[in-house]
Amino acid sequence: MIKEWVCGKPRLWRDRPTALPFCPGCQHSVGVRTVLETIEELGLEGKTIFLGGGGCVYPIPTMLDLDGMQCPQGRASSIGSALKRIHGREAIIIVYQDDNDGLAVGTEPLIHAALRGDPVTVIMANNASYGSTGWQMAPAGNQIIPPEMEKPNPSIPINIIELLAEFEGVSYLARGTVSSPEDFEDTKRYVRTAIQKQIAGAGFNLVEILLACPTRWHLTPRESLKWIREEMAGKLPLGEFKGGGGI
Amino acid sequence: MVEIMEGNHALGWGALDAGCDAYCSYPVTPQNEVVEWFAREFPPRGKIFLQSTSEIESSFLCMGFVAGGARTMTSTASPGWGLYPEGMSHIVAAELPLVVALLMRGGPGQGTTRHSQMDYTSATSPGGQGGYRNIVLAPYSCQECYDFVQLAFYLSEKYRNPVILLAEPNVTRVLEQMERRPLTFEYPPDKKWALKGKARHSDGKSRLLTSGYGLTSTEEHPSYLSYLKHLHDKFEQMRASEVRYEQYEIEDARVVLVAYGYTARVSREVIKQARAEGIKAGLIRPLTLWPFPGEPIRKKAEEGAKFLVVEDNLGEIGGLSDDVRLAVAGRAEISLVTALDRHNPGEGGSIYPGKVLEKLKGISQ
Amino acid sequence: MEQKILARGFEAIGWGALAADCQLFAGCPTSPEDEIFTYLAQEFPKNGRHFVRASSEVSAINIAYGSTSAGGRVMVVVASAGWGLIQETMSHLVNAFLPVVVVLIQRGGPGAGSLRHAQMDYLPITRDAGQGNYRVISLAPSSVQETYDLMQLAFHLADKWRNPVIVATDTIIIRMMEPLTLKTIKLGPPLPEKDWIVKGKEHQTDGIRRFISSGQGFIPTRDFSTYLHFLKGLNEKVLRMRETEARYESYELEDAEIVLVAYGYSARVCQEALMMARAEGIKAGLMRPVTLWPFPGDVLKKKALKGAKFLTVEDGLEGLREDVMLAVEGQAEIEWVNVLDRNESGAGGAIYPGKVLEKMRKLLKGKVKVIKKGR
Amino acid sequence: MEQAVTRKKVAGTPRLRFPIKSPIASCQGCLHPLAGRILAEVIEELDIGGDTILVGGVGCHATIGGHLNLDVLLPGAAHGRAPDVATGVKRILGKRAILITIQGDGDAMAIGTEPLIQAAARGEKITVIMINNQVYGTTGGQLAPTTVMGHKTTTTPQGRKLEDGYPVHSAELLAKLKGVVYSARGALTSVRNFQRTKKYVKRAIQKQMDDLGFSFVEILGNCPVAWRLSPVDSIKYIEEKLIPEFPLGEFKDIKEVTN
Repeated sequence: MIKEWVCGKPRLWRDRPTALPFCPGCQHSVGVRTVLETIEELGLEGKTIFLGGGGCVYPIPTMLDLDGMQCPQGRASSIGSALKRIHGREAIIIVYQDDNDGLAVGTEPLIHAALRGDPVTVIMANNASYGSTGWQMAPAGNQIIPPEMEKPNPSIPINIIELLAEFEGVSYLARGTVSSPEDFEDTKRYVRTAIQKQIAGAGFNLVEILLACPTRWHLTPRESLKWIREEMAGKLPLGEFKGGGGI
Repeated sequence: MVEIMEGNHALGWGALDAGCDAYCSYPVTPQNEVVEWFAREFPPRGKIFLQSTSEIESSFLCMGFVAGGARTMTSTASPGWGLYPEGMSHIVAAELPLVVALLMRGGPGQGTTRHSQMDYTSATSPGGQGGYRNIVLAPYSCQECYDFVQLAFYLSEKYRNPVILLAEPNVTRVLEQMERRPLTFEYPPDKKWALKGKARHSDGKSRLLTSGYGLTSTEEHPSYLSYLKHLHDKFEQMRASEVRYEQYEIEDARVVLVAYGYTARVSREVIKQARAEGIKAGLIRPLTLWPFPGEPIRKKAEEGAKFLVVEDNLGEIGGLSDDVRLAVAGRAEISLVTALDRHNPGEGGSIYPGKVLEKLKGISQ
Repeated sequence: MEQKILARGFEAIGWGALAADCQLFAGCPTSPEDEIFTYLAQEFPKNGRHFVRASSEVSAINIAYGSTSAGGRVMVVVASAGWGLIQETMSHLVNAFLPVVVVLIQRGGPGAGSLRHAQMDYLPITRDAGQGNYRVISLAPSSVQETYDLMQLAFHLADKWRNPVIVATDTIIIRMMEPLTLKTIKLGPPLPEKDWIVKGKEHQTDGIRRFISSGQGFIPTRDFSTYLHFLKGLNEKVLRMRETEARYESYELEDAEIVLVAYGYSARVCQEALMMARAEGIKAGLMRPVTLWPFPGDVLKKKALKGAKFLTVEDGLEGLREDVMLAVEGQAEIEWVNVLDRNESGAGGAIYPGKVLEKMRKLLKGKVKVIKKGR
Repeated sequence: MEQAVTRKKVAGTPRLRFPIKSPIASCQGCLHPLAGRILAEVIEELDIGGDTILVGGVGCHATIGGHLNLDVLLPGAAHGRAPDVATGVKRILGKRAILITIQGDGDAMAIGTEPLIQAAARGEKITVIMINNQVYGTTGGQLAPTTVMGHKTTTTPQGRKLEDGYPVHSAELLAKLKGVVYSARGALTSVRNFQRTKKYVKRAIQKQMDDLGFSFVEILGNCPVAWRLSPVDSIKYIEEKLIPEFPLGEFKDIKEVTN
């Protein structure tokens, strides 16, 4: 089903006068790259609708040569469910949200899209940045605990894959990182499987990508990658959790 | 062919005849009958019916339906209307057409389960951020529910802006005669802005919808101010060309009643009785609560008429009385019949013709 | 001992809340309020107060609903891009007669709008944005010191009237740094003890259970037995608030032929334009409403009867102009400077004194399209 | 086995009943007042009536709060927001206050998804009791997130189908969140089930009294009016259709928390 392998700068990035609006070391652009390369390889760019969430991922839809929408904070899953019901099989809906977007403001849209089994693909770019999804611990070293978290009652990380695992409407769940070339390839495979399941109309599918956010973690980009593998992947294990092993 | 029908169902048949593709809302008394009508009638016809999980989700699911180019309607009642401003503000910002039917219930807060007219201000000067405007239509009979829904779909697509139908449950629950004759409007040709996937557009170029024009620039709106100028002109054009109102026995009226919805039907009854007793009274009934028909009111004010605003809300605080005060601009005396003049203290109380006639006589001395 | 510090607007919000003994802050970080968020997250736990990071503005206002029912003084901070989410519970707070202070940081709208300053939410602030008929006192500071003072006044008024109170600032006011003297201001007689709060039946002095409901009128409560009884109570409270709580500042209004009306950051712009106009011999004055609702319209009516002309200056599409027209009742010409008169077209543009002066000159010569009729 | 000290078993009309002139406002055959009875008995047996604050949702279950002689927030702000309101009250009053919310399935798992899951994720020390009767009762019997497949409601006239989504299993879902220390599901279809559900509610409240974390009890109720079944048949319907889909029992029971 792969039409042609791609490499280099994804064709779907529009060339922009200004630089990318991400902090140095931010991996959102790498997370989007896994999606763009998959769309190019499967030759779906004519049918894809890219829905960006709020927060840091807000400017992404403007930078892509795809039909897209900058959705309000947290509501991209709802808008994706509605679009899928109108266009059915003729459109591929991809929702790209960060963790505060999908797991805090967007708790209700995400869980009920999964319960309804709407065949959309949600890419959860989890960079533990807002502390809303429970990261009361900043990485190791003398980093202070992110101030937003009140100590006596810290939230405990929400493991969205664990929550959605038993819903019948959910057809595919996987979690990967992009902190090394091998991880990047695994994550791309997960994204491709998720989109193929959407084409088959199998149900709701979600791929969580653990990304680095050096600015808010007060770490250098290289240290952030190391932290993801050691600390973050420890609490949020990687791999395919539901509907794995291709179509 | 004349039929007997409930206003709630007339809203549904009107939407169907206007070519509505998708309906999504959340059950809240007193508009459950509208939700149930769409649940019965839409799926067998291959149209989309979706019961959302809350009113916030209703507004954003409708934003998704409309972004895909579907003609979409939603309905709610007062307690749910409090959750709509965020969604409405984003839909206005992204310039998307949507029809919202709002059945007013006693407020504020959880309020009663029966009728009221207390959401006039939150519909005409909306509560969402950004100070935008929506056209607001006020039907007061089953036939008008049927006609105004079709008009609402046309106006929303003409201006790419939501349109609100404001009605009371004691108008839409009544079985009345109506005639199902679809109205024809020339809708704008095609929705070039809708999201379908790049290849399915005629020019093959990708589309971008956004509700944050202060953060993004597009070819259509290169800068934030050009976008705001465009919004401002759109609202001004609506003010200029979409005012609709109805007058009843107004030519020689010395006292002008201003009312919409069920209080307008009460006022017509009062005018008949008043004229029988020699008091020259007339009614101005705004069909569009926004843009507000200030012109006929100003003309009668300059002729020296007095005004009686009949609205089932806390009149002194605001609502229709504020708009009449703006139109009259100090030239005439305005008195009010409000929810405090209801016939019984329970939630089912209403404004009866007797109380309005009593106030009318007091003024016309 | 009055401490004098250099502080930014958002710190003044924090210090003001501490001076007013606010016990709980609930919020969700949406820019431009994330500085307030980080600042309060450090200050509140230190002083033994509660800082709750809610998942969204809806959760934040509802957590505040719970805390104020338990008697705590409570604050919620929202930006314009979450304002629409809190309107249902604002209406519930009004029905249940519960005091909460809501700080709104206005930013460009509508929808996600922009991350920069604006004053586009005048109508949603001053009218009943949620369901049903009600009004909420809204205060508008235009300096760091005034932000600090108005935060204390807001908590006082909220408890006095048992109604939410809005403090409406914008991104410029909260990011300015100005001198701030930290002193708790005297706010009239001490308020009665809150005997209506829920504590657990055992802890109530009279042993009778407390029943707080946001469906008053539909559900009979101790204060109101029927719906009309409740409506009369609410109506009378709102009218009393309207008569007694209007506040404004005036600058050189006595002999003014042109009256500027502005609040927040555009009021600072008008003060500058006022000096330039007076230098040119134009008799101009400024009325700055400190309370957006109740709107101090009487002073404008008096000036209108003396033949003054009005110029509203607001960094939004429309709103303040409508209240001036209601107050003036057609007795005078009204011209306006709004967001479309900003100095540059990007989201960072602002209204400059030069533009206000230019409109004043035109208004004097009468060459301006002016509204006298309805809206 | 029972760590909670049971002071005395209660029988007859629970003492906590508030002398309200109007009769209990539920339909004939509704099991909601029975859930209210469980709550009243447990509160009396644990003798925490003085410290308990009840936060009611919006729906048929709201009538329960009205009849208990406790400090009550009814309706606890808007539809579905009871866990947020309970969080606010608990943070102000501290450990000694016992916060219980009474909600329906639409109130807690549809509009209240975000407050419920976020309060559970934050590990708020409150107890949420959700009565699952398959439909929205007060608004005439519409589809709820917990409606089983094939169940006819006014918004699924031909029975719940695939495009209306799948029912949510709330007790199992909340058991997965780390802030939750107790999650169970009971039913009110027989005396044995009544006693089991009462034991679950007592354990849930005991977790809150020991300041461990978030506790959740789902109770399978009925709605004879919306299901168009007689009260006896509706109980049979629960046993034949609902209990197989929503198995009873405890899904999480953590004794002590080390964070």
